[in-house]
Amino acid sequence: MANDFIIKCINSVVKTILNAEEEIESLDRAIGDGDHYINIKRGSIAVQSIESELATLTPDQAFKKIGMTIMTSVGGASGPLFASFFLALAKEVSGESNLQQFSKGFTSGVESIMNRGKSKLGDKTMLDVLIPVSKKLESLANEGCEIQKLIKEIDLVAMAGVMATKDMMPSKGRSAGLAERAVGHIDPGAKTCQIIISTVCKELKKIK
Amino acid sequence: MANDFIIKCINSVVKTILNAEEEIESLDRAIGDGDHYINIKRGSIAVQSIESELATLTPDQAFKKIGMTIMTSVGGASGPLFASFFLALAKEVSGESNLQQFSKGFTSGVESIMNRGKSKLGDKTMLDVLIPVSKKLESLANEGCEIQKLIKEIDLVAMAGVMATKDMMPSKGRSAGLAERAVGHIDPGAKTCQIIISTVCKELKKIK
Amino acid sequence: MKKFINKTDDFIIDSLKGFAKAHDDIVALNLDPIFVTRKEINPNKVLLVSGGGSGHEPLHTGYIGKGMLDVACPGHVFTSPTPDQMIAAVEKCQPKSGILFIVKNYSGDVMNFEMASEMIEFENQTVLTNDDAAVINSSYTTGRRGVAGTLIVEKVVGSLAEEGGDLSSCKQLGDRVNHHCSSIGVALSSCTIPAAGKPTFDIGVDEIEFGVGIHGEPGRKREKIKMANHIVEDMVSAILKDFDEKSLDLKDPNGIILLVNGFSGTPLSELYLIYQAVTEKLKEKQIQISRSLVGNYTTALDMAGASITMCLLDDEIKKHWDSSVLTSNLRWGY
Amino acid sequence: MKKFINKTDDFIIDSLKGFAKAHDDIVALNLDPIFVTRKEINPNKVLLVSGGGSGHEPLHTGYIGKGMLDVACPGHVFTSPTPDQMIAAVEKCQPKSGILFIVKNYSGDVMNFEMASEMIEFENQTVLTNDDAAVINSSYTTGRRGVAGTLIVEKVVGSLAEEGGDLSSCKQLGDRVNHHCSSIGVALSSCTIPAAGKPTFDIGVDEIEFGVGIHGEPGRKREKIKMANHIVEDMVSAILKDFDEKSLDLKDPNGIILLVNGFSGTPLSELYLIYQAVTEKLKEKQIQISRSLVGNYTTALDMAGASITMCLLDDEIKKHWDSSVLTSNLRWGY
Ligand SMILES: Nc1ncnc2c1ncn2[C@@H]1O[C@H](COP(=O)(O)OP(=O)(O)O)[C@@H](O)[C@H]1O
Ligand SMILES: Nc1ncnc2c1ncn2[C@@H]1O[C@H](COP(=O)(O)OP(=O)(O)O)[C@@H](O)[C@H]1O
Ligand SMILES: [Mg+2]
Ligand SMILES: [Mg+2]
Ligand SMILES: [Mg+2]
Ligand SMILES: [Mg+2]
Repeated sequence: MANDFIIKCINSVVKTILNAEEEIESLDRAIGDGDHYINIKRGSIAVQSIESELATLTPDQAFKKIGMTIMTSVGGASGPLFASFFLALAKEVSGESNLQQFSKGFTSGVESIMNRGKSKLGDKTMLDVLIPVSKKLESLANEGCEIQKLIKEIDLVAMAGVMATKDMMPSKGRSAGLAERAVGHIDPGAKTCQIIISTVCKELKKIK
Repeated sequence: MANDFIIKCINSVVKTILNAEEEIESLDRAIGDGDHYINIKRGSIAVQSIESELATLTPDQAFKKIGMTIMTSVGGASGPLFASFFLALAKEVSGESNLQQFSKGFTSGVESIMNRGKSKLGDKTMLDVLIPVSKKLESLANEGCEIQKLIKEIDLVAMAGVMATKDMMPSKGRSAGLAERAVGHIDPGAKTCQIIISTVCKELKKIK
Repeated sequence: MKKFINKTDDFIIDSLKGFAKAHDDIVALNLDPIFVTRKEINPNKVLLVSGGGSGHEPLHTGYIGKGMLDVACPGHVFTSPTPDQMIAAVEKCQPKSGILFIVKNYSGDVMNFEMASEMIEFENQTVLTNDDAAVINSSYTTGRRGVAGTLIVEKVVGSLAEEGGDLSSCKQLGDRVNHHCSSIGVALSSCTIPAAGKPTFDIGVDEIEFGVGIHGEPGRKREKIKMANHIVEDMVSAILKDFDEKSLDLKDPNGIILLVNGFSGTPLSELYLIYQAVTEKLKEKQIQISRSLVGNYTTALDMAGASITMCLLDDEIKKHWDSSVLTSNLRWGY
Repeated sequence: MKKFINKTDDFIIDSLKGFAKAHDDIVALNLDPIFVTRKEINPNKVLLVSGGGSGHEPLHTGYIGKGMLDVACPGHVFTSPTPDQMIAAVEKCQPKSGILFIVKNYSGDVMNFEMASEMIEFENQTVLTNDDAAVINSSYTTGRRGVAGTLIVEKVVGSLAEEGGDLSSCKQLGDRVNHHCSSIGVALSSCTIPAAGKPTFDIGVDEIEFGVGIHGEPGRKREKIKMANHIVEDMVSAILKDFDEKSLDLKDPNGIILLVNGFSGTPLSELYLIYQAVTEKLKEKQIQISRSLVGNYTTALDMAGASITMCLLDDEIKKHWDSSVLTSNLRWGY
């Protein structure tokens, strides 16, 4: 995992996020407070703006820097959660990390979100995408799964995770006040995670 | 002029005013502050509510009572103006007043409005109806004009007065701030006066 | 129309009852006819009486109290009060040093207060406020409207009356403060009179009304919405031009009171943003802001929008602006 | 969307600059990272630090000053501030008696303040406010939201901290005041986040949102608009039920603080009308209103609507509520 790939992903993610404005925003307007798109946009642009600095760092340093940048630029609920993810991920990946190591780091990042957010699978949050993805990623990486197959499976799991939030009762975040009225709406943070994961998958596809 | 005629007129006026809500209100919304209909409605209903008391009074006492009732119930610009009209009118009519005396009283009422409002013909106010009407009324009464003809003429003069306000630049009342933007709009107070005059004319017609 | 309201006819009375209860340490409400006085009336000082149509809260009831008004007579929404209200109020107060009426310059207010003034037996004078720079003053018109500057007149004269100033000094000071005030307002939306039930004027989603009055009376011009800094630039220019025409020099070292006033539908954060824009403009012009007030002080029901008022200070005005005031909506020094 | 704004990205900073200038006798603004402190920092008292997303002004910046907060950290509109803001603020203040964070219970606020709390080397504790009775509390959810009751917590704890109370007393009192507060809000319109440019939620011309949060989060139920007295009846019932569930007896002779709070788009006259309706309901229930506050104290951008908060008094809370306070937006006794 080289930093130029990380930077490519960042640029791609920014583009995809900007294109998904309408979709992401309307989700947080429906069951949140309407700012999720703005938060994510601000954070991803902040990360993009340190691109040249990232290029000089080792991957672990880069993830740490990304985490700190998100922490100081996003705010809201998603800020500390995404920041925790990258800070934890940074601790697990070393200079020349492989897929197995990355998948462990990913799982550790997701656990860090669970700790910070005191949340779990089924709470109708971003975790309903991230937890299934981390499980699938780790098992496929351990199996030594072929990368194109892995990409395809991860993509599907992420999508299934988003869709699953639709029928859940909320229990964390701003939508919790809504109770049954939130049922039928997709969680905005879950959607964002799926979009980011799918974008990274597309970038991965291009390499091979 | 007997009080039962005054009372008939009051009841008719209330009805006509209530029916003209849309028309009167939209005029004051366009070039005023939107409350003229409400003010006039409040005032005419207040006058209607003292009907039984009016029945026991001489016409001059009745006009005075009407003036005081308007003074304490209407407010705004139109309140003191209409009140002044009736208080001045009351001073001119005696127990058994005739048309000539009434027409003098009417003129005196109109002058009282001019004094109170420091306003004159052409200011784009109710006076653009009331002044021509008072002039016509006095000259016809002095000529000893036949009543049906008089009614017809007064009706026409009142209508012409309202229409004339349309193209005037305002200089009194709330519409003054609008300057040329008020041009093209009829003055609400002028419209109210014309409606009231025309209603009284209709009642007069019924007698003969 | 969506409002917290029971019956439209009861709106003012329901609201005044709540106001009087919430501030029963400061005010007392009289029903039939309606007027509000200080809880403790001091018959020895000049009695300051204001009033006008309702819908501009906290003006005037919210400025009753030590160091400001003695009495306010609220009319129906946007409709001047009737003379009997003023007459009953002053009779209750039995002032021994005369009455100063502070009246915003609208035909209706002027005429109703005039009738009251003629009908009461106490010595009385009137200060007419007409700080609205949006209305071009000429002998042809009734003249300029009284808007948010009225509050400054009430505060400053209130202080003089409180410390025992006599009627003619109060009248003189009031006229001077009014002359020293210029205001201009901008609306982003119309207001809705409860009894009318629909907006007073229509305004496009991208339009603003420049020079609007506090009843949503249309102003000088309708224009497209633009950056706040640019709107403020136009507003400041209109005010400076007005001071020029009055031959008052704002560069006086005493500086000015800057009042950024919300019409009620605009959040405080935007009012502070306007304040910031004004400070930048005035810095360019080397005009000193000595005192500031930002908030909803003279409103127009639910209208979104704001006005800017500048009041040129002199030693006396400054002293009376700074003195203690204890009302429900303006309070310092006590 | 029509707002007084330059660029949406600059909205908060432009507004804060104006705020800080208008009140430069009370506060000081730090840019990069953004935080506001008292003009004169007292490092010996417990440092009261609040903050949260912007858009609720005057909360929290407007409550900085003697007898209330020391620091506020404003985030973007409706978005919690980031930990670096809190960290930089407390470093500047160098408190010697510890820090009390007062945080409204929203995931984002909780997590960002938690990260700050973990990263600073000063002793610190946190009071989480969660007075919103609209959200049914259960172990299943993140819990109730912090709304207008927060202001009461800030005032009361601010007084204790000012007179030298130590960190654990402040924390304890804060938790108790929060427990003694229940609130419920109703929206007549949505709010519009400047950067989003369109209303957060759609609402019909004859609909209200019962139990709405201060970010325009949908509440308990959508219903048809009705007479204010009936809306208030439902609001009061929800609050009384909440006190029942907390096993707190509102019939206590100490009585309550009654706060009728506007969300910013509702005129003061309507807030007083609501206040009046509440007093009638509470009279029926024999609940004593000992202290009152009516106005726009915890807002939701331009949202039309209002909330009712009741805070059960005891001797200590009453004493600290009554003590002097000198902030830009709450001021008495000085
Ligand atoms: N406790 C939590 N654990 C996990 N995810 C959460 C939690 N709280 C909120 N989220 C996620 O954050 C998203 C909202 O983020 P955002 O709108 O940026 O912040 P805020 O809710 O503060 O406005 C939600 O859609 C949800 O996915
Ligand atoms: N000075 C004046 N002289 C004569 N009529 C006037 C004067 N000022 C206002 N009016 C009349 O009063 C009408 C408005 O009355 P109304 O809406 O009830 O009061 P307000 O203007 O106080 O809201 C105007 O249309 C005009 O005809
Ligand atoms: Mg959100
Ligand atoms: Mg009118
Ligand atoms: Mg009017
Ligand atoms: Mg948010």
